[in-house]
Amino acid sequence: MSSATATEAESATERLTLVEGVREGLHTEMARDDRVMVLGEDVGKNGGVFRATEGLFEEFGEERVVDTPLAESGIVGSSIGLALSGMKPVAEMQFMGFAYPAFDQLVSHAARLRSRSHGQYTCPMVVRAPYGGGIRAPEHHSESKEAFFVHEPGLKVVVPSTPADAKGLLTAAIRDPDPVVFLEPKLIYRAFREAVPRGSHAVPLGEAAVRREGSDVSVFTWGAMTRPALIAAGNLAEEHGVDCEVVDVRTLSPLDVGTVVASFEKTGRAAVVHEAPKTAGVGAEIATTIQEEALCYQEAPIKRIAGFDAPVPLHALEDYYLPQAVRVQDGILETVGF
Amino acid sequence: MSSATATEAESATERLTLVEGVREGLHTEMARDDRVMVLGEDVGKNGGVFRATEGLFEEFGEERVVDTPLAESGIVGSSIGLALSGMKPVAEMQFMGFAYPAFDQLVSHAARLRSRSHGQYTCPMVVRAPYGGGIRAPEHHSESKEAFFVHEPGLKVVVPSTPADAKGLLTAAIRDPDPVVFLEPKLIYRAFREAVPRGSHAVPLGEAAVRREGSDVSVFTWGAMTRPALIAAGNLAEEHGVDCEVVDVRTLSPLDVGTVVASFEKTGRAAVVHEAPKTAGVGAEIATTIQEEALCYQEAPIKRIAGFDAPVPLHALEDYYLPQAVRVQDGILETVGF
Amino acid sequence: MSTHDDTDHRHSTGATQPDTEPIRVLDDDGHLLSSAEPPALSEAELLGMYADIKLARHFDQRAISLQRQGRIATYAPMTGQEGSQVATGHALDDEDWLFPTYRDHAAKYVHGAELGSLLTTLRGYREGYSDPAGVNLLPEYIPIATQVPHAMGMAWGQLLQGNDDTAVLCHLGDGATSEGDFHEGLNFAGVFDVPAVFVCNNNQWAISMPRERQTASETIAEKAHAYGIEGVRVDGMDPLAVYAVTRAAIKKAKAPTDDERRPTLIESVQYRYGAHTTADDPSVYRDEAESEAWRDRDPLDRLETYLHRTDVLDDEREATIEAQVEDEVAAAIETAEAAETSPERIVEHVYEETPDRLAEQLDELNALREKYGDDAFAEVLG
Amino acid sequence: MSTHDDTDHRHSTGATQPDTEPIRVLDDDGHLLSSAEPPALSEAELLGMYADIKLARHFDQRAISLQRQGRIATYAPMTGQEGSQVATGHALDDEDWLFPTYRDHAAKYVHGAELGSLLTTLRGYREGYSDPAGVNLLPEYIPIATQVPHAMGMAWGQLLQGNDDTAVLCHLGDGATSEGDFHEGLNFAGVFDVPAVFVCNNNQWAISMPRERQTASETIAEKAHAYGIEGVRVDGMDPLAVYAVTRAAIKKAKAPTDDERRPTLIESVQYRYGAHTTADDPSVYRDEAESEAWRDRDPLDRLETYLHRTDVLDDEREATIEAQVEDEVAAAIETAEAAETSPERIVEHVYEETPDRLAEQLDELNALREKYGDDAFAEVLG
Ligand SMILES: Cc1ncc(C[n+]2csc(CCOP(=O)(O)OP(=O)(O)O)c2C)c(N)n1
Ligand SMILES: Cc1ncc(C[n+]2csc(CCOP(=O)(O)OP(=O)(O)O)c2C)c(N)n1
Ligand SMILES: [Mg+2]
Ligand SMILES: [Mg+2]
Repeated sequence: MSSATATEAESATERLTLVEGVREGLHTEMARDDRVMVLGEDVGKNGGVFRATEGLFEEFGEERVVDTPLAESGIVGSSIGLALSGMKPVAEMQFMGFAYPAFDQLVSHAARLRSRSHGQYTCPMVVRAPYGGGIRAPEHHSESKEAFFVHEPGLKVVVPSTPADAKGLLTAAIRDPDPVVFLEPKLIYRAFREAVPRGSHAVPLGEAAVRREGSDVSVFTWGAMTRPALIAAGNLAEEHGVDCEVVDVRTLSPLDVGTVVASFEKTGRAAVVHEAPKTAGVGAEIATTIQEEALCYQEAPIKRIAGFDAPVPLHALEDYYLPQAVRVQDGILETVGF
Repeated sequence: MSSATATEAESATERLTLVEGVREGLHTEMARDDRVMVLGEDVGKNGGVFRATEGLFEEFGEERVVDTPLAESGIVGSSIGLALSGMKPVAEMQFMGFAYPAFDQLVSHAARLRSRSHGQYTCPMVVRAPYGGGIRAPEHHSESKEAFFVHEPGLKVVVPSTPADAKGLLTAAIRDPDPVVFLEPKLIYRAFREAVPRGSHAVPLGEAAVRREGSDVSVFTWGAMTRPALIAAGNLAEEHGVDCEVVDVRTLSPLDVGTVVASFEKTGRAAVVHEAPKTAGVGAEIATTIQEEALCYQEAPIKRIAGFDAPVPLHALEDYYLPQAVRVQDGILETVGF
Repeated sequence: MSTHDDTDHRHSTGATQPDTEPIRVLDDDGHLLSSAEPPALSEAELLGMYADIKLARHFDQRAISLQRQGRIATYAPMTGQEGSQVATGHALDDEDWLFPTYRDHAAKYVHGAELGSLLTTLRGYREGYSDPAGVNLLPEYIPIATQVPHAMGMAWGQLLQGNDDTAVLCHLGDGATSEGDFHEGLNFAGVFDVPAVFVCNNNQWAISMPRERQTASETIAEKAHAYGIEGVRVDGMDPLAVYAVTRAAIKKAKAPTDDERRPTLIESVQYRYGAHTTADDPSVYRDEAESEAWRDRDPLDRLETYLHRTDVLDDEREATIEAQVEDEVAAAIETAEAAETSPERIVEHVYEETPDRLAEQLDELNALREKYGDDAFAEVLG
Repeated sequence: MSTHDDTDHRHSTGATQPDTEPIRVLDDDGHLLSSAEPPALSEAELLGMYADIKLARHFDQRAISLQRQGRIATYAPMTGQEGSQVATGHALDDEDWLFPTYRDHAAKYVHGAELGSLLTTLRGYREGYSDPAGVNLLPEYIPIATQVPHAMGMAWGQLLQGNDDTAVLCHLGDGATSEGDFHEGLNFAGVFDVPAVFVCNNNQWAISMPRERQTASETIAEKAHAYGIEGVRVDGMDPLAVYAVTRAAIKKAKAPTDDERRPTLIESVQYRYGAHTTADDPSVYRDEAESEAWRDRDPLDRLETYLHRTDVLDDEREATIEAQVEDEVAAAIETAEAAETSPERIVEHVYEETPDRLAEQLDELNALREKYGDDAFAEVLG
């Protein structure tokens, strides 16, 4: 064992990418609770098309890391049955855009098993999916329709934006007594590393994180878009003396209304940044909530900086589709200059 | 022929219920264009579980009014193929809550055939579904998740609230070159009759209708909720001297931003009423659009009067779940009193 | 192109034909078939099955009339099908799990659900879902075929947790076989070889759609081959045959021999005598004469005849059972009509912990109830 | 319970076994099998098929290297499978419709797509979808199995419009057979008896999932029975056999005899030599030695041998074809690399008429491009 490794092993953290954080979250929980199992397409020997489940098959065996037939409704539907039986399934949808065949199982069943049975049965399960654009993937591979799941009561919806949160929120999701849709921003799967606590590490669901404090304008965002938001915030501070507060919403359902509203009450201005189409996206929910709760503080329209109301284009144009730092920056300036 | 019938036959209108308006729309378009066909579960001999397709099987035959196997993805998927082949399919989902198995076909394909093929192919089809609560139906039969479809670019989403609109908007939907999700408020399928033009009658998509002019507050709603909204408006005028403008949005996608914003600029206050869960519903989109376009006119928070963030309860409690006139009224008063 | 026409013929898999004759133990009149032996059931067990079928039939009549009187909501009748339901229920061990549809009232009852609870649910009270502890029974499924992957997953979970003594029985209709979830669930069941028995209650109709137009395959049982599992066809109006076939399938699911696979698809051939639900009028789409032939093979009549002929039943016992059945249903109706609910239920059990926003929505509602009274909520259309 | 164990055995439909041997015309070395006759193809047609397979193989190599150089995005190779693709393409009449997957480059080309367009799309330019008029070809399908109901509907539409001369060919993979849409589409095809041929390119793998774990049924062809349609298994690395079987299926689809049903499910047994896509590394999950046995039955080699032995092909003709193929692919690359696109494309063809809000979104983007320059849009992560 090299000395570097020895040091690392002793330290309380390790430097991981976001996708490694996911993997570590799975690993830690599987080691801790043998009811936790992983299932999906190519999650076993292949370790997942993004390597999120790498090594788990070898370590936990084919009964707990299961390659399934190619059928998303079957995956989510059988996970519901597994959850009923006492297991804690973590199902992977290979890409968020391929979760739609399982939509009925998610909204009609996973979300409602508890309420349908008047609390007799519960459905503790996680449905993970790589999500969002920006990696030059083929058609249908760049969806970010978190709003579909946020609109369904009974589901929780979580999007991590950092390696530590990927591990910590996934841990909390696995331990949660209710079904969680866990969307992983694949654009930043490997974009950077940060120190992630070793061993058990849970970050509570339902709490937004203020990534940058500021006083002039609040930027609400999540997932991969936290990056351009922070870049824009940096530029705006330097170039325009605008002090942005950047709030990583993290849990989209249930929404941390307290943190969102508190930030807005401080700044009186806001932008929401998301990749999904603007119309009827989660940005609308956040803006509406703010005007419901804090209209008296509002000094400018809340700006939505979002994907087009169009399908994500083929990869040659996707950088024009996604909110770029430049769009975020310009949008914030519009808000500030109102 | 009785004299009453003779008179009716001569007049330019006939008094129909909403579901009869739907049926008349189908009938007129099928008679006019033999590419129009109807397919779905129990739409043939049985005439549909709500009788919306009654008599069509007898008149147009089993090739144009087709009972399909029990498979919603198959119905929508084969309709896409039919549309590609030159037919104009009108597919019925027996209830909106049973459209979820077809969700992938709707959002990944119907919505995108035109854009995926760079305009080479189009998908002119209508997917009809009875929707909403209030009729004491069993579990899963009372869904009103229009927001799911509004968030998907490429789809149009239409909800009629009157018999004449049911016929007219359905006619326009059938003639539309793009896929339309046509949601029929079954609570008011037979609630009242009104004069509906005979023969060809199209009401353009994309245009909201002001059902009651008013100057104090705008109420935006659609479908079955137009009734409690109008009742509330009447009561408020009488009892509180509050003059409501009631706007029936009718086409939820694309939204008639012009009419919505113009109404708000006049009143400066608004409520949105819908049955669907409040969070991430279409109410959020309307409220956000208003604050984007007309913040300077805004005198009070836009009030959402909506379903609970919970599944629709079994029928014994559904009247507490749905926005009632009393809730609408109280909500409007809150807005006005802000 | 003459060659491959020949080749086609030789190699096409289109030629194989499954045996389509359903398994029977009793003939149409309730006489033991010479080719069959009755299943090994004690007199008490046979009488129990008989009493349950009697109860199911009586319950069905009462429920239909309660619906007509507006005392319960839409109801899906089961007359003609209750023999099969009761038999599958009796084939289960207590620890087995049952996944029922909206029509499987009798199967649920046999597996431990209380009649009063069933009726409470039909009144629209979620409180009806309160099965006694240890009753392994899901709420009835309305979205067609969606229970199939759940049942598969539940069975898989038993296997993974080493519960060799627990199997899963999943009911579905003939219409359900057209849904993607049927396919995906059965394919998973075959691949993971789970202890699940899928009983397709082929009652010849899916609302107005006759079985022949639901699928072009000759039988439903043969669909099992597409999943590498066993398919069996049974006379669904012969309770003894259904019992035998289901019991064998449950046993095989738990302890297959080396060359057996655990899952089975049972096609139970039966007929829906009545309407699809109380909201349906079958005279619009089917010739009621068709049902006559099926009524001649009525499961209750056949079992009754058999039990009389084998001296398990006599008129006195029959009368006692009849009286018990009526009492039990009457008591259940009383229980259900005494049940109460409250708008608070809307926000309960959505999550383990009710989110603030949802709690606030309830507060808003309660404030309005306080202010305007519950009468103001009576009718949406005012 | 001895009785129904017997009964089970007698009546169970589990006993039927389809013939699983795939149809072949050529042996592994490209010799005509004594039992077979070659399909009635002219020399020109045979040479055309050969040239197309050559082109497909060359295209595949070039596309893989273009991807490595970053000149196109993720690419799904087809080497080993192009014989079957080309053969099914040749089996179509011009008016027939083709529903391809992301791997069916060669089938598309044979049916009329331009190579330059295929590559333009792979560059991420929607402009690549501009097939010449009259080429009845859908854009490739990525969401697995979703094309199956579309193909069914397209075929149904032909029938409803009285187009007796038009059939539909739908490609899908072995993995696709697990999806609900496969089931629903094939069941509809059986019920409505439409002129559709479904070709399952069973290349033994769905990314890392081997065929045996995809489904417990012995063959894919036998799944056809569940839908009351014909299932055929063919050696997918024998282009002549695939041609013969597909051509017969297309003819039957258009003009079935009285006892035939129009739809066919063809299982074309083949092997994916390479990676699933250029983003995949098969050495992680499969033993590359496995492919050797398959490579011994290479479709190009076999056809080449056959054509040489029957004097349809000689070395000179081979060299000419080789040169033509290289020129054609090189020209296509040039065409694709000359293609241009523009951000305006994002909002085009979402609807026939672009909604105001979407038009405004484009205006906003264009204003930003004007203000900050296109370079500012180069990287989302700055
Ligand atoms: C996904 C879905 N689609 C449609 C319906 C409406 N529906 C309720 S019952 C029924 C027919 C079911 O037929 P079958 O499976 O044969 O069961 P049966 O009612 O005959 O017992 C239909 C279409 C539904 N409940 N779920
Ligand atoms: C609905 C859906 N789920 C998952 C995927 C991801 N995916 C792409 S290709 C593939 C495997 C397909 O296997 P098969 O059908 O055998 O076709 P092949 O790639 O072997 O040609 C998967 C899982 C997808 N594209 N669509
Ligand atoms: Mg049925
Ligand atoms: Mg494959």
